[in-house]
Amino acid sequence: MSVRAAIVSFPGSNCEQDCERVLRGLGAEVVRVWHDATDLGGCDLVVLPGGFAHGDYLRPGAIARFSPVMQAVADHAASGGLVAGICNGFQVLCEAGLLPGALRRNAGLRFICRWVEVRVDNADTALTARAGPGQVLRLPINHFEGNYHVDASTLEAMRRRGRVTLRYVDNPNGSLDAIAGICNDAGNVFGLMPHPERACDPLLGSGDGALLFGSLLDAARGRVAV
Amino acid sequence: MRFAARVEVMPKAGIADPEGQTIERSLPALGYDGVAAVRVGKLITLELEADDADAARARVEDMCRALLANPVIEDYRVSIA
Amino acid sequence: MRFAARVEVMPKAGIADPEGQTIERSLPALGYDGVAAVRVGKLITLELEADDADAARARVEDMCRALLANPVIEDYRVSIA
Amino acid sequence: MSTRTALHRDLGLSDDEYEAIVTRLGREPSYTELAMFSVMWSEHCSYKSSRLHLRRLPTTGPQVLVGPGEGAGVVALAPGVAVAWKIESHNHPSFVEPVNGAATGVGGIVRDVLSMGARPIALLDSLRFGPLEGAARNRYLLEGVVAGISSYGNSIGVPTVGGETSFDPCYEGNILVNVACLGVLEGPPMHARAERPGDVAVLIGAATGRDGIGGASVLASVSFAGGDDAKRPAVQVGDPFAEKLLIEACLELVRGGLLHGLQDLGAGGLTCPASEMTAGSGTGIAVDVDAVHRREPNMEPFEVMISESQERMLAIADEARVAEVLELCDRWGLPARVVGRITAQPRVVVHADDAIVADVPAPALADDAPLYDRPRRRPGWLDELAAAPCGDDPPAELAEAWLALLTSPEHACKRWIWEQYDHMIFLGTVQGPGADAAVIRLPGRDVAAVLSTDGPGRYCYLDPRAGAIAAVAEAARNVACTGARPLAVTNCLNLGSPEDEEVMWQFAEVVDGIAQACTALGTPVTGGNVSFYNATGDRAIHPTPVIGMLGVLDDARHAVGAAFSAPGDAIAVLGDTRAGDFGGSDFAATIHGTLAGRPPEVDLAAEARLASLLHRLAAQRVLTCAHDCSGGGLAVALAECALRSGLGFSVDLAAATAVAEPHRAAFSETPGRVVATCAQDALPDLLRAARAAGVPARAAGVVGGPVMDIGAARLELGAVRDAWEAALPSLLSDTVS
Ligand SMILES: Nc1ncnc2c1ncn2[C@@H]1O[C@H](COP(=O)(O)OP(=O)(O)O)[C@@H](O)[C@H]1O
Ligand SMILES: [Mg+2]
Repeated sequence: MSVRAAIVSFPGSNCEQDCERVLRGLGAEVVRVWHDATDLGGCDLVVLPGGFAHGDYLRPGAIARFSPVMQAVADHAASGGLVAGICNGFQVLCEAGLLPGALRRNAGLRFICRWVEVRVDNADTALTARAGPGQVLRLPINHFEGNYHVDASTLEAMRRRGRVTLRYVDNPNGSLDAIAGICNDAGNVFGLMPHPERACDPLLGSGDGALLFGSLLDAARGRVAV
Repeated sequence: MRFAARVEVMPKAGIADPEGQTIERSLPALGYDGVAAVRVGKLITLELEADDADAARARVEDMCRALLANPVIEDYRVSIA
Repeated sequence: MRFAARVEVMPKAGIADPEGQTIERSLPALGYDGVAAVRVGKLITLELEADDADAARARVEDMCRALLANPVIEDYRVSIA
Repeated sequence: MSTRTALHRDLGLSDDEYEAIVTRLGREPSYTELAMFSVMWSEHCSYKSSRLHLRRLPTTGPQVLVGPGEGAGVVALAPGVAVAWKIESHNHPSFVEPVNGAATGVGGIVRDVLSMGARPIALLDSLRFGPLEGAARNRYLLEGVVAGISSYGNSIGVPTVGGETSFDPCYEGNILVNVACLGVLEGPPMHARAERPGDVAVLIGAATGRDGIGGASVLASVSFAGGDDAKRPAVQVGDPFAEKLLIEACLELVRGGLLHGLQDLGAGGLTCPASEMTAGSGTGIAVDVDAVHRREPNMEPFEVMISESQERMLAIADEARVAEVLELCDRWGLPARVVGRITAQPRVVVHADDAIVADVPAPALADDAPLYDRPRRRPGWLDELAAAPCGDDPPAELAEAWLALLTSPEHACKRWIWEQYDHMIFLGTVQGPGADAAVIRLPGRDVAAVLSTDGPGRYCYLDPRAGAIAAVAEAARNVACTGARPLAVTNCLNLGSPEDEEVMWQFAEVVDGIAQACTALGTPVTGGNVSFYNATGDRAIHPTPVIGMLGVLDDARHAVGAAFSAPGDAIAVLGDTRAGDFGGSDFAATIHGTLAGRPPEVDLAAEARLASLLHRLAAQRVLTCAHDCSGGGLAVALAECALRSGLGFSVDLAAATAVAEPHRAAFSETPGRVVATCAQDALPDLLRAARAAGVPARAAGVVGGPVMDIGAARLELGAVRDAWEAALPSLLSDTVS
């Protein structure tokens, strides 16, 4: 049975078409959900794509997190459903309190669009299951605010519980602990700054993103079976 | 009644402020020595309706907590005129 | 002597402020009605050495013109403590 | 003189032009009318000095679906696949305020493409600045322009996939910011027309403020007096968020068949589409300025009519469907208001406060601007310059000169710039910045659009016609190196003041050069832009035609890259090398500080042969790398292949060029040459195919190793790579902690 993925977009989101193409290519059934929707149409996986929701004005995600659809996303997460925020989606999840911490301006004070290497810090999550422990993935980043920050005690707890999923091999933006991706304590809500959807076609530079999406779809399928 | 509010949002003490540091580092080259402790935050001004200044302040502080500042990384201060 | 300076940098009147406008337009949906004239600028704090407050102010105003503000589209205000 | 006639001069109109307005109207114009004429008759909007000459450009061909005159040209890329392609300048606004000037430049060209009903999918930026090693302001301008393009392009979700960045003292007081945009059509092209009386005009997008009042006439139609602050109120601030919504809303309106016409509001504000859409259709319009949504109180009708507030489009729709139009815009969170009605009477009538404040024939504004055949004079200094030493003396040390060229801002790695641009969104960037030309696979297809911009200002200074030919040839060659077929050209002609007879001569020569080259290469011109008055005081920039070449690659998977691909590959040089092509060269400028002599002559027939050879070799999968040889000559071209790949090479330059003197073999800039590689065992095939195609080809050496070796000089690749990559960041604010 194919997984039903909802791609939630806000005014100003711009990676939703790319995510849709890639998820369809991996066999998922995709529904697009606009920010003013109040339900997610019974999906197994929610993806918050990249972009500039509400122009990133004030702070990325600050306005978007008030969208009606975010209540549905929170409910989905609370009932154990899978949620993945990519780049701007990660920022929205942090602003919404579904993930700890905040994403600040890159330490270099410039936008960065670049291929980077990230190391899988915990290969035992729904996002990383198809990757091996410590495996290095080649993925692109594309952000101005990807500098992850969280208070010291939370970071300590996250580390202890394996909540850091991906870390930059060569920290491009000043992120605390070189963090590129995290998940919540329940292990069903993920945020990552790199764009896996841009790395699902070797012609464009890498196919490693498919490992991450594939893992999510596996996990969603497991949940469907249950 | 109509009130004018000012909201100052600054990076939390103890959190690095790359923008402030960058300005601080570039000042000597422009001929400004002896400048320190540069921090860069946001200043938001707005007008709102409220019964009195206290009510106005309460509403703006509410907005700060919910929207205008991110408590993980920022402090805010409200003043009403 | 050591002075603390505050610099407020705001978009010039008449110059579009898309950020302020976008925030203003989204406030009602977030439950905040009756808010108007939202403008977003920068607040910069710093410390500097100067002989007296007037000299400190003059230096900071100089810095505003050179670096801290963009006089083409922004106004600035300096206060010294 | 009356106060009113004094006023027209402040608005940039000449006394004769004022008289012409009076003649067209049969009376003195009202204030609002005068303001409307001043923007529509400005050089920027009316092309009054250039139109006569632009007619000489070839504009037709089976591939051209829409030629010049609309928002953007439309070209058939493959059966059933059409793209819109256009370039625009935003030079003066970017000099005044680099961040917002460049940002709004991106916004403007994107709306041009959008007005054709095309989804914008790629941007290229062609930039010119004063020397980075010089005044701090040069660095400030580059940083600001890049930040502006980055903030706007990234936010609207259109990738910036290529461009060029060049430096010369002539641009110090007058930078160039040209931005090209490619869009893909989802249906038949939309048009800027208002053919049906009774239809309504809907203004969609941002509220109108006092932005850029008189921007077109004031900023783009006069030269800078030098540090002139008075022009600053014309500064516009971009809102990429509003633009993103505008893109999505307009595309949905077009897709839903809700529109009869669509045009962007750029220079000239509301007056421009109101008069152009109607004049082109033999209709008129009644505009109600009170209905225009505004950002500021107390705006005068004339201000509303000519404001250049960004992120706005004018849509023409059937009255019966206007509710759907407004509802759709509302869903996208975009303000939209009915601001006018199309009339059978061919007049633009403006109503404000129940009074008529303007009533003019639409064609008078849009079509009947004065047409000038301005005097032209070939500059006397040209012959002297041509006869002067061109800077071809040997360098003290060949390796040092080579390194100096590679680490000069001109050739230094531009990563610092393009890493600030999202160049990947839409999953189509098969080759992005850092390649010879961008290869953009169209969404959901195999076919790719291949794009390059080129504009060799120094060549054009020495000989504008030859320089323009070289620009077209280089742009075509860049596209051909990927294996693509060059198809069509958009161009942005940046020059000094047309009131200067020598500049006007340069302009006419540039046009003739482009016409000649485009005809020979079979790449018609589908649109473009003329930017005059690029001068500070009496110092004009080099005539700088920027050519935007569009090509097609049937299968994006077959794209050939400009980096070496495997150790052991054989290197060949296609095209003959002349020993003396140093006029206007990078070697002469960087090593000798010289700009004199004659620019290299282009053999257009040979260029065409070379392009079709490359196309064939790529289709047969023979090529493993192909890189165009241009500024800096073969030594620089070879080094670029190495620097981009991390693979060194060993080449016998004398054998590859049949030129004995090492510095001539290394740095002469003969056009029509390409560095090509293939597997060793394919080399005989490659050479045979070249011979059969009439393209001179010579085996040159082999890829591999840690050294770049051209026989007469050797450089350590690793060290050079570090210096090449560090050159630009070290000149610019290096803020990474
Ligand atoms: N302003 C820019 N924006 C995007 N890409 C740029 C820019 N400037 C240079 N580049 C990229 O850097 C590479 C080198 O540019 P350039 O030195 O002009 O190349 P060439 O000399 O081969 O024409 C090109 O691939 C170009 O796309
Ligand atoms: Mg080039």
